[in-house]
Amino acid sequence: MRLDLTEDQEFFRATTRKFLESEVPLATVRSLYDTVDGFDRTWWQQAAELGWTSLFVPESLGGGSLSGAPATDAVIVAEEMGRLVSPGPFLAVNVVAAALAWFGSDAQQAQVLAGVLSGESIATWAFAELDGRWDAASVVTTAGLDGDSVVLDGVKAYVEAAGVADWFLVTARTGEGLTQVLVPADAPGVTVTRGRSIDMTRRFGKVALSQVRLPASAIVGKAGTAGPAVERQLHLALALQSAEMVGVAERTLEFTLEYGRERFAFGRPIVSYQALKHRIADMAVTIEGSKAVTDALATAIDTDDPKVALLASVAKAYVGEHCLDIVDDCVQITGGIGVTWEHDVHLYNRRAAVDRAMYGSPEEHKALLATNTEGAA
Amino acid sequence: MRLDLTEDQEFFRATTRKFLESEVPLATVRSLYDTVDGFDRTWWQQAAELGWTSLFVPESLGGGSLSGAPATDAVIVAEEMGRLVSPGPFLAVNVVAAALAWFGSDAQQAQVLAGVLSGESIATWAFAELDGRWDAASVVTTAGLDGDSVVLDGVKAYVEAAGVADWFLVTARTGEGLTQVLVPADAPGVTVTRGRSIDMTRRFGKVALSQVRLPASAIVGKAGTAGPAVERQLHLALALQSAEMVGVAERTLEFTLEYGRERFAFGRPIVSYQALKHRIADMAVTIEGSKAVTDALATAIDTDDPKVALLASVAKAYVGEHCLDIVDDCVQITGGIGVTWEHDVHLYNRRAAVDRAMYGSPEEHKALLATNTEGAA
Amino acid sequence: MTGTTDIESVETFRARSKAWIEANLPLLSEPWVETRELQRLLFDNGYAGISYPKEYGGAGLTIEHQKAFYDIVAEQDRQVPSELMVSIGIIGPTILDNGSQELKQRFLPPLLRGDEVWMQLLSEPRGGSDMAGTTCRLKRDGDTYFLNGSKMWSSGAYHADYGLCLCRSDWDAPKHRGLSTIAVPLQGNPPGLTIERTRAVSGEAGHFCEEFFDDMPLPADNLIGEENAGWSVAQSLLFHERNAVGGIGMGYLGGWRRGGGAGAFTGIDVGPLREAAERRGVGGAVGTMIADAVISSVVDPLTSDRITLGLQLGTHKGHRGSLSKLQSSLSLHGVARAALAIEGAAALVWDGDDVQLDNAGTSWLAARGSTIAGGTSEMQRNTISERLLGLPREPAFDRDIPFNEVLRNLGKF
Amino acid sequence: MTGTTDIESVETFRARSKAWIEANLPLLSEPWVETRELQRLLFDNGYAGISYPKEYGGAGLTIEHQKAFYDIVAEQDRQVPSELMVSIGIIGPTILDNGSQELKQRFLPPLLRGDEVWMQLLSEPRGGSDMAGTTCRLKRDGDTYFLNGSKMWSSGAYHADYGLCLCRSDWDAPKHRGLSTIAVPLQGNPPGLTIERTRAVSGEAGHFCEEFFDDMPLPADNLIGEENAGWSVAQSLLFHERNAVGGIGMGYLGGWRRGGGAGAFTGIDVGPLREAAERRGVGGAVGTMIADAVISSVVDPLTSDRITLGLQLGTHKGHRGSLSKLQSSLSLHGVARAALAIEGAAALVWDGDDVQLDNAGTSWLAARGSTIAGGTSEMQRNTISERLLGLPREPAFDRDIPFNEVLRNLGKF
Repeated sequence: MRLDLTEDQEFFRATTRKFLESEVPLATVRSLYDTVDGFDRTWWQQAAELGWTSLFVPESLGGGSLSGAPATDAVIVAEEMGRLVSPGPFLAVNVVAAALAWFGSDAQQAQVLAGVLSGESIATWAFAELDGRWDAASVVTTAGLDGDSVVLDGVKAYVEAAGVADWFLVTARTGEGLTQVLVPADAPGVTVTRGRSIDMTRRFGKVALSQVRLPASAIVGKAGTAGPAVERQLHLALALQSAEMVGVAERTLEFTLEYGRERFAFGRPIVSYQALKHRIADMAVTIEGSKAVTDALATAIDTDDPKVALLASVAKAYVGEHCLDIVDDCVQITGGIGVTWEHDVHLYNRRAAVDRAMYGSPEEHKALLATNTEGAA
Repeated sequence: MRLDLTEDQEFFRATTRKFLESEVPLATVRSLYDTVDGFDRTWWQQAAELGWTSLFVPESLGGGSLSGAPATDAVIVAEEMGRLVSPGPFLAVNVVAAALAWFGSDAQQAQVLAGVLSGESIATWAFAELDGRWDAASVVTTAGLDGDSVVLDGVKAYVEAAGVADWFLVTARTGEGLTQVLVPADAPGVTVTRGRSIDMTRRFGKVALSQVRLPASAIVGKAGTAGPAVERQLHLALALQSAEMVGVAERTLEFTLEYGRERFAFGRPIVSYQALKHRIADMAVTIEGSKAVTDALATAIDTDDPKVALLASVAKAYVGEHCLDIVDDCVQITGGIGVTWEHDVHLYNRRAAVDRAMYGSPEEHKALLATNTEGAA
Repeated sequence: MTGTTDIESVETFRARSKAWIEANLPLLSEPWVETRELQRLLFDNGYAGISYPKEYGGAGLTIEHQKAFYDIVAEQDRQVPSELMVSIGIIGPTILDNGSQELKQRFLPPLLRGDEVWMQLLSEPRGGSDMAGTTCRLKRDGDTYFLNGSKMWSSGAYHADYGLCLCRSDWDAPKHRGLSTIAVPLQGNPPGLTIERTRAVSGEAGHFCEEFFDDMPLPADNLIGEENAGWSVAQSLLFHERNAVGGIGMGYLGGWRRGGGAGAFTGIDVGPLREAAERRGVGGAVGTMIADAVISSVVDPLTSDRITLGLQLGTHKGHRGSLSKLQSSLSLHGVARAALAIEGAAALVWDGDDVQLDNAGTSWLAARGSTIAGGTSEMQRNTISERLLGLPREPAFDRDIPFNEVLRNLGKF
Repeated sequence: MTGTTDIESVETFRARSKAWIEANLPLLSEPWVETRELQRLLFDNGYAGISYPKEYGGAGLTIEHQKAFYDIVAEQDRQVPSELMVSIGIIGPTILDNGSQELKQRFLPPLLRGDEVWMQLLSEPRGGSDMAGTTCRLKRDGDTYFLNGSKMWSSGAYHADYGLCLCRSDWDAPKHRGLSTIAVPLQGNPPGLTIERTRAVSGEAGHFCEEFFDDMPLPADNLIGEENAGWSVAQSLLFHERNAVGGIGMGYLGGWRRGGGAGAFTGIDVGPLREAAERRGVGGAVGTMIADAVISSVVDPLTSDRITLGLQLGTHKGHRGSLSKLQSSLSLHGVARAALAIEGAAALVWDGDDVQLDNAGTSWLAARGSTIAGGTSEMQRNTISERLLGLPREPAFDRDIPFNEVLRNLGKF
């Protein structure tokens, strides 16, 4: 949503939008509701061909950033996905791809990235646990070191696309520190419980790890020192999520205004009534603010700005709260039809509600901001 | 503000309103700003003659309730005082008069009540301390028992009308329990620091108690057991305060609508614009709700309803928050002139802000309500 | 409706009612009795339509008698057929005010007996709030009217027997002067009528219906009031609706509102919010939301009671009911919003491949229902500001010109 | 204004400006230099009115040059006379667009030299938001105009030299077609003029003034633009005002906005809120308020920067400045509200018999200033919804009819 995109970025946005509009229009999103996975893997490989999976991976490993600012590139896709409440594990895959590109060993990169880049395999991040909190302190799953092995025990929850994932990047605890381990979905001791959410296409699941023993080479980075990596992954997740929410809010406002111009009460279009106009003006303010803070967060990730943690929490608190409120008030403006299955606004409300909760709710990020100006996401 | 007032109560309201309008109109309130005390003692004696000080005192002691429901009678005066942001320590005097009537010894009643009833002496409650919290746990002033004496040590703050008071009902701590002591203002060891507030006429002060030794007969009730009495006094204070805030909010809305009907923009009165009309409608809702909960609290006090603590916290949280917000939005509707000295709305904003803070802010009462449905004011 | 001379005194009535209620009406705590059956019990014992004239099946008494009856019902926590509020409290009195004698004799007795349940056919797909902007077309041909168009947001049309329908019979008259009201039969698949239940936001079949009229023939006798005088019938209906909601007037059913205590009426239960906050350890961050829910659960019913009392005493006018509607619907929405925030991810995600509908997330999707159905919050705010506070009316461009022209002008915006 | 041929390249200009700025302009951290003195320094060195034509005292360069200059000012944290934004960024360009050559030669050089400070005389006591509804009366008699009426909310009229006054010269023309603008001298007690400083809500003399005109004579030469063409002058002024606030156009003073870092521009400092919450032990209950203040302190300047960039790139239009104005003024109000709540009684009460004005309570009383001055939040919302989003305009009853009639019609509401 940056105003000063490069020509490449503008082209990428146009391509992305066209692809989503033609391949997964809202009618398709509705039909995916009835599927178990919520998206089609063949379609995901097409998306990968457009570059969706390669943004954070250096060219030497088969990837390629558009602009040298990969988070800024990635929020372009996320925003477009929000505009059409699109399916697909874009956030999850890219967080793991970025983590491997940033912190993975040569062997891990060689072994895993090619499949992820082509879209043939799906990688996802397993961070939160049963209490649904996205903070390091809440991680109780253990990664025990045993000679040349690492042994995982615990239950990860709210794992996006768990049911179809081939790889889990599991964040676990080793003593006081955090350890991240790349776990194949078919490793002995891994049990995946598929799940659904109120979102039309986004599926989450639980991953139980019972004495999952892997060679130590499965550890991403160094055991017990993954704290900063986890922070960085969380910041990226929040940037992508904020961008998606911006797309959700802006698109919802657009079609609500279209509707409101055509709907008349007492001889006037309903959006000619000042009480609505003023609420809509307030929405325009928060959409502009949401874009501004999301851009700033993406740039902070790309530039290793020390304010990134503050921006991540501010973005989630601000965008998460306002995006849902915008969609919610658009339902009100739409009136009775807005609370029916037939009207599209609920598709957006579903996505907004799920995005609001995942990776820490506005309330949780505000609690951080209340006591710590430096933020901590 | 009850809808089913008795004829006596209706007459009392009419008399009260007429008295305030003629004796302390807003011009007088403005002139009292420049005085040290904020009200005139002779005027207070006139008010006492109208019955303002006698509502909670039985006829046998020279008082007299209008209806047998003294809190319900008293909120009539408080509401009218709010409507004209009137001066005078109505709340403070009545809380002490009620405390003496409810819990005082025959000797205390004989010694003190006559003067308070006639308005010749002023009694006030010294409860909060330097931290500005109105809860029993925050009381650190001690009331030590020493043979036939009680010895007070500590500093009470936010004491209404401290500068002119003849008697302080001091809430202090004796071990784990609370003790209330009636302290003459001229007792050795009492030092009063006069103070002001942003309110035009309402003055508060500090009362330092340094080894204030009084006969044990100065204790109101039994030493160490004043907890329930303090609760009851606080409930009464909150009822009177809520009623005052209702008067403040309703009167502010009235004159703002008068103003807004006469003020034109783009060929229409400003209150014909729907964005304002809808905000005004929301104000009407909260004024109705404020009246309902204030009435319920007064009735609960009069009937010893076990829900009184819940109602007291709900009333303060609800009325305190909405009253200020109503006055605040009325300033916005009034426009530039509303933030000048000449316009009256700031007189109401001042009272609303002070009422909001004293006897526990909405935030503090909400914190109680969040964890305890029974409330605890 | 009925003179107050030569009728039983309220005191006598109260005494015999009390005995009968105690002996006959089931307690709220007992298993729920089917609505029509319960109404029949009242009817057979002379307690249905207490203030309706005897000639139409009522008891021929006064509203004071009716209030006495339902006050006892409330005190005694008894069941009454409150689902019939629309039939008995709103539509019955409207027919009584506006119908011919034949019409009243035809429709009122079965209505009071519980044999024929009525509902309203007012809103339309294109104009929810603007009731008088109806574009349902009513055209007379001899003794038959033909109805074309559609209605929406009619609750429970799939089990009702009749709908009172507001439609346009003269397109050249100004908006409010070309309307008529007519009784539309809904059961037994009458020709020209299709009823569809609206699919709720959860995907399930919903409570509301949409009715499509395709040259549906209706006997001219079904007209309620004069042709083209439908707006005055509608205003009469709105008057009775306000009274019914305010708990006064002919629809007085005071008891059902209080049954179940404070929480029951507001629908706000703070317990689950507190539990979720504790479970997730987010008490501090969401304390204000919980407190606000507690406040609503206390203040809303007190406000409603105050307004009800005011309406009874005459200190309040009917429009004040909008205050309570606005307040309570916003509270319900607010609590749904709080639940979503407090329950967090757990409210939105579950195990297994099946759709689940009983979580805070799904409730959230439907939460705007409360601020839309029964008159949007915006309409309540219009009513409060214009009717109650007397602020200038909103400029409208559909008054005093032929309705056809109103429609043509829409293109200009 | 000036052709771009035969002028210094932006690059050369940038280099010499940088050297000059570093050598001559005081740092933000240094003691504050008096505004007129600082402007004189710029003028004497050819840096005042960089994009103004040379014949009127400017440097005869372009807005690109001006932007380059002020970007260096910002980078280097230098002082510039930002108090003159109205004179140089708004009124000067308005005179340039609309004044006769004589008028420009008379007024612009002293304006750029800092000798004559200008302000706006637009709002009136009875009509703050409705600028074109002015009832100040301007009547010509030979070579002299006579001004009657009053203006309000003019900031700093007590130290300005001239005011640009919008007034009504034809009462029979429709509202926007009977206006004129004229230069009104303010210093030296001219006959027919009274200036009063408005007493602020604290009781102190305020920043705003009210001006009373009682047959104040003004030379006809002072007219800016044609008689009765005042509305187009006013629109030109509003255009320059938006650009100035957006940090682009002839009023580009980018530096002053960034000086002092993020907090300085928003005026939001969260530290005192945190301290008060800790002191009073109410952290949990007010955490959301503190977080909201932090969020505003981060999001508001980012939003403003985004809009400024968009205006520069041309992706945003001027009306988008209203988003930033609305957002930041609401934030300032919100923080004042939070401070009142968080500081509690201690913010409102103090020892001693003297009035104190430096507490959260008094700040609260003035807090609505931010959402009223410079265009109320309501006007911003109108602009955003109508101009930016293209929603239908609010129905007005003052268009296309003689203004006299508009006034007569007011009684009908």
